[in-house]
Amino acid sequence: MELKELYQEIILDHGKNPRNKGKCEGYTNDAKAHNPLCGDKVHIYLKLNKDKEIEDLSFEGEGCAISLASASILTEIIKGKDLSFLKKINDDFLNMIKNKTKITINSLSDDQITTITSLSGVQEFPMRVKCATMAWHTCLSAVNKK
Amino acid sequence: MELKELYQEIILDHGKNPRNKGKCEGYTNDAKAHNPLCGDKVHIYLKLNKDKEIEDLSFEGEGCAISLASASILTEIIKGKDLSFLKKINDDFLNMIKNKTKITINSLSDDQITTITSLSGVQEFPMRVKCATMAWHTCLSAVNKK
Amino acid sequence: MDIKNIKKEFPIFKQKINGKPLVYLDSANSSQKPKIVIDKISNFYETEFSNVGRSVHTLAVKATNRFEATRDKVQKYLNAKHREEIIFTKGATEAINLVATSYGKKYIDKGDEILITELEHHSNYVPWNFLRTEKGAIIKFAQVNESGDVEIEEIKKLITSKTKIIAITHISNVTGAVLPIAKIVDLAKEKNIPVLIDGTQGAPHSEINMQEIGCDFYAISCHKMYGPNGLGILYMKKKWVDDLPPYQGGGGMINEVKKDDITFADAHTKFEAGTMQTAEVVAFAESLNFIEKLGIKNIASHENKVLQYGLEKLKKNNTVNIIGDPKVRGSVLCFTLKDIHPHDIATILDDDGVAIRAGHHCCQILHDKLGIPATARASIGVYNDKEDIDKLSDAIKKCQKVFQN
Amino acid sequence: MDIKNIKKEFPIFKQKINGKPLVYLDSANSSQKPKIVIDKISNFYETEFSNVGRSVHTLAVKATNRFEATRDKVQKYLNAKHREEIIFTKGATEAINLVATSYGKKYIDKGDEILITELEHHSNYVPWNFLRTEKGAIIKFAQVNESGDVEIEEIKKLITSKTKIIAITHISNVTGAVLPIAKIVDLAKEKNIPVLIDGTQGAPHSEINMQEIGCDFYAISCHKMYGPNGLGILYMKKKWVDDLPPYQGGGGMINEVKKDDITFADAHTKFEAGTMQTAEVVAFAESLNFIEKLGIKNIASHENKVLQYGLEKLKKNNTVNIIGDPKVRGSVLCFTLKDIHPHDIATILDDDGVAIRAGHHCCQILHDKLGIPATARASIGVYNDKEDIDKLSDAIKKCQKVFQN
Ligand SMILES: Cc1ncc(COP(=O)(O)O)c(C=O)c1O
Ligand SMILES: Cc1ncc(COP(=O)(O)O)c(C=O)c1O
Repeated sequence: MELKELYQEIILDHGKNPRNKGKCEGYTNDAKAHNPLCGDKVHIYLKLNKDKEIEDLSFEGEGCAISLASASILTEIIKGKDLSFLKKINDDFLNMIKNKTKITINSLSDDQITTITSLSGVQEFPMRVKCATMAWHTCLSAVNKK
Repeated sequence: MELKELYQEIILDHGKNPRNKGKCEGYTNDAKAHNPLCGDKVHIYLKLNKDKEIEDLSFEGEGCAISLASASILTEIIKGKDLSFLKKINDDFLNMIKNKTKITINSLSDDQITTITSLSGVQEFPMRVKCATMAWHTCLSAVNKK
Repeated sequence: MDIKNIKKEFPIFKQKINGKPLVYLDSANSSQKPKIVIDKISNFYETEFSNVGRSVHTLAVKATNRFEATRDKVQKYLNAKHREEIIFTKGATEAINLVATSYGKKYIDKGDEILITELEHHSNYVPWNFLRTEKGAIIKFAQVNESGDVEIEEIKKLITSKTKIIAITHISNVTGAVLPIAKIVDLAKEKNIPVLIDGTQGAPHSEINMQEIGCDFYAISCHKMYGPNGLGILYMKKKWVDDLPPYQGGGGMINEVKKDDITFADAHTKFEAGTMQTAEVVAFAESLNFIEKLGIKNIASHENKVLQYGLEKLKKNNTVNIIGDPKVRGSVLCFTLKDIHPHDIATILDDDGVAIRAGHHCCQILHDKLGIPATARASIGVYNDKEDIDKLSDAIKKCQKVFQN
Repeated sequence: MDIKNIKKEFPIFKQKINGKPLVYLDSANSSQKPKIVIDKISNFYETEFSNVGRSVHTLAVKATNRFEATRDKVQKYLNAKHREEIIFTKGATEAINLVATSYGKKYIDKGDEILITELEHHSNYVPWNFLRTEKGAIIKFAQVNESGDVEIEEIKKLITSKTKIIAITHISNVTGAVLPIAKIVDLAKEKNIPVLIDGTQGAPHSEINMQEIGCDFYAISCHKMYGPNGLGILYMKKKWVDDLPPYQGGGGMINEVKKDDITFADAHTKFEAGTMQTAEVVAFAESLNFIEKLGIKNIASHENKVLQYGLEKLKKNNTVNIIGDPKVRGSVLCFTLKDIHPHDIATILDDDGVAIRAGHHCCQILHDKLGIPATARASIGVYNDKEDIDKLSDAIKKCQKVFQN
């Protein structure tokens, strides 16, 4: 278990300065979740347009660096994308965390792949997996709610 | 642990042919007990006269050789005796079973002492102590009920 | 590992009892533990112990993983559809109390009927009795027949529109009757009545497959399955896991706790309050490994051979009265001897190292029906063999000698 | 045996965690087990195991005697008046659920008040909540003050003629506050209100004497007292043992079972349904031996030295915020670090072999009050020393370094 793998600079940066924090205006979908074992919370807001594109999104949350960074990275990656992209990247992400697979979606830039992949260190820290995945699960629930 | 000590001839005899079995006529006091772990039962009937003497007594019961013999021996020994004798012999008996002491009451014949003492083998069989003592405890409750 | 030499795997058989080798015929009460299970407990405490599910440090992670791996293993062993259907309890007794309380709270009211059988262990009667005294529910007893079986027709007869649950034993711990549980479940399904199976005597001796049985609840005592004491399992169909209210309250089973309101966790977690039996759960995986290595079918057929040999042998002694003659008999052989009380039998047998149980075996209703307060019970485990039966038979003869004096 | 070398008695400390020696600071969660306790479990399974209280054969007698000898030992240790006052449970959680259920059934109705504190662990709130949702009882919370204490005046203020029970923790598992329980009991006695003490954090770290405390119920987790998992103790004053209805139903707790009626056993037996945790109970006697050999006062004073050293040391680091400043502090030290979440702290500390717990520690009400969702907790056991604190302090610094990047 390499601590450095878990607390990479990208993660610390997103943890300290999470992007898209707050409640975005005119959101159409939202969902919240929390981890009863540790008290971490996340609330995802999505503004979907008629074409099922994520026009805007944001999150509110309390939690560790991993969970904040994960939510922040999620919102950065999927902003402006459509729902089919969201589902694919979500699958890809959860697969990466669970089965150590690589991100396969072609439409991402190298930078974006590096960013997402920074969360893969969590594989070696099973008790922290939920921190990394909660926002992603919650985002899907937000979409499915409507 | 010597099996022969437990199943002495006197005990087997009392177990097979318990004395004073049944419900004695005109009983003034009675009490019953049972051992929920094994299902053994005993019901003691006493006919006390004005002078607090045990004019007659009997018992009904279901149980192992030890418990039947113990009840049978009890009724034989205390028949015709008064309550103060009953209390003394009861103490003596329980003490014998618990602390391996001897029967101290002088008013008993050698035969009677041999008979009571035949139950002392139960000391070495802790799970059987209750079989030997239940009738004695119950007899006291019968007396105390009135 | 070979069933023929299996006694070697159980350290207890190194003991002498009153100078004689131990003949352990009390497995229906609790089974002995193989070395790998015992070693797993100590090994776990020595090298990996920590509380599970709560901390994030290395020991806690290891312990949690092992703990949850046992849940996965149990799920597979029982062929349950979801891991959430596996709830760890203190024993079969707690498992049944859990169902009686949680299901009872939500679904059982005054005048509702709970259908059990005359074969039931107190553990599958007393918990339902609370619903009778507190809520005015009615308990109906399906009758046991001459041979010690409960016929499916008898169950059918007693089902009414008020029947809210059927709670029956898989195998009687007295008559040894194996009940036709899958058929009873089918019958109940037609009427939409959930079924609880007390699998305490079933799980250690037969293949159990939740998809084939189809029951809603199945209760297991791990300590009768070569596992540690103080542990049981409740299989609960997912629909009930999602639907029923929690049982005990405490740490770990909550979602959110506020001063004016509490919401509860999902899945099995809702039913597992407080610190669990970590070491016991971890070690139980080894009990299942042990069973799987031998094969539960091989265990069952070995036990059955010993049992049949025992039946034959004891029948030859005509002062022995064998209790029940069920169509299919589990690993239990209850008997009485003419003019000798079962307690005396047990004590005298023990003198020869033969450990059996005497009493009503927590089945007073059945013993009332049989018209005898107590029976002697020899029950078979994987480690028993024909030699054990011979010793039992000899010790019974000695018993008769002692009493002929 | 000497406290200075006591780590040697605990096999777990032979482990390396991420290549470093284990610094175990999670004893409030569960304590590690000394070798004699672990060995007793395996030894018991290997040489004496049998189910207790049911059979009359030699193994059953030995097991029963050992089991009941532990009850006697616990009685003496707690200075309880009667052995019947000692009830074995699955844990403190079950102990409190037992009281809430049995006492609640008989004595708590709509509008009745249950008085607890804001410090309570979920185990001493959720069980009472069931009486709120099911019966319409009211739960009142005595407030915790700035320093993390609950003052006796605060309790006094909340007592009314409707108060039916007071249920409070002995020592908070977050602020470490030692509550004035004997005084609270005195106060309650004047008003004839029974008191339950959640002694989970009290029993492992202080002398506990039921005659001095005078409470009606005292709940203990054996696994936090160097004892096996899956075992707890409920001390219940005799008057309640005789008076309260049973909790779970099953084998062993009955008197007579008929089809239309069931009567229950006397004494502790009424509350001990089903097969108990034999090996765990037997081994717990060794935990008490271990504690007695060292002397609970010596343990407490040793732990206090380590704790005070820790407080001093951490206070020197001015990004460390220590939770609570109670008048008397038990073996618990909760803290937060500026801008670093407790979960991250726990993970980074673990990299240095330092095991602490992060989260709300099953005290959401208290964390809500503190206005923080989680804290990091270092808790002290007999095996901790100043060196452990130094390592904790160093690891905290490393934590800050990781986050300064
Ligand atoms: C048929 C049956 N049901 C229930 C039980 C209770 O199991 P436990 O004591 O493990 O809770 C037993 C064992 O005593 C049993 O034989
Ligand atoms: C104060 C307090 N009360 C109750 C409990 C619950 O104890 P257990 O989980 O052993 O049932 C704990 C421990 O988790 C505790 O710290």
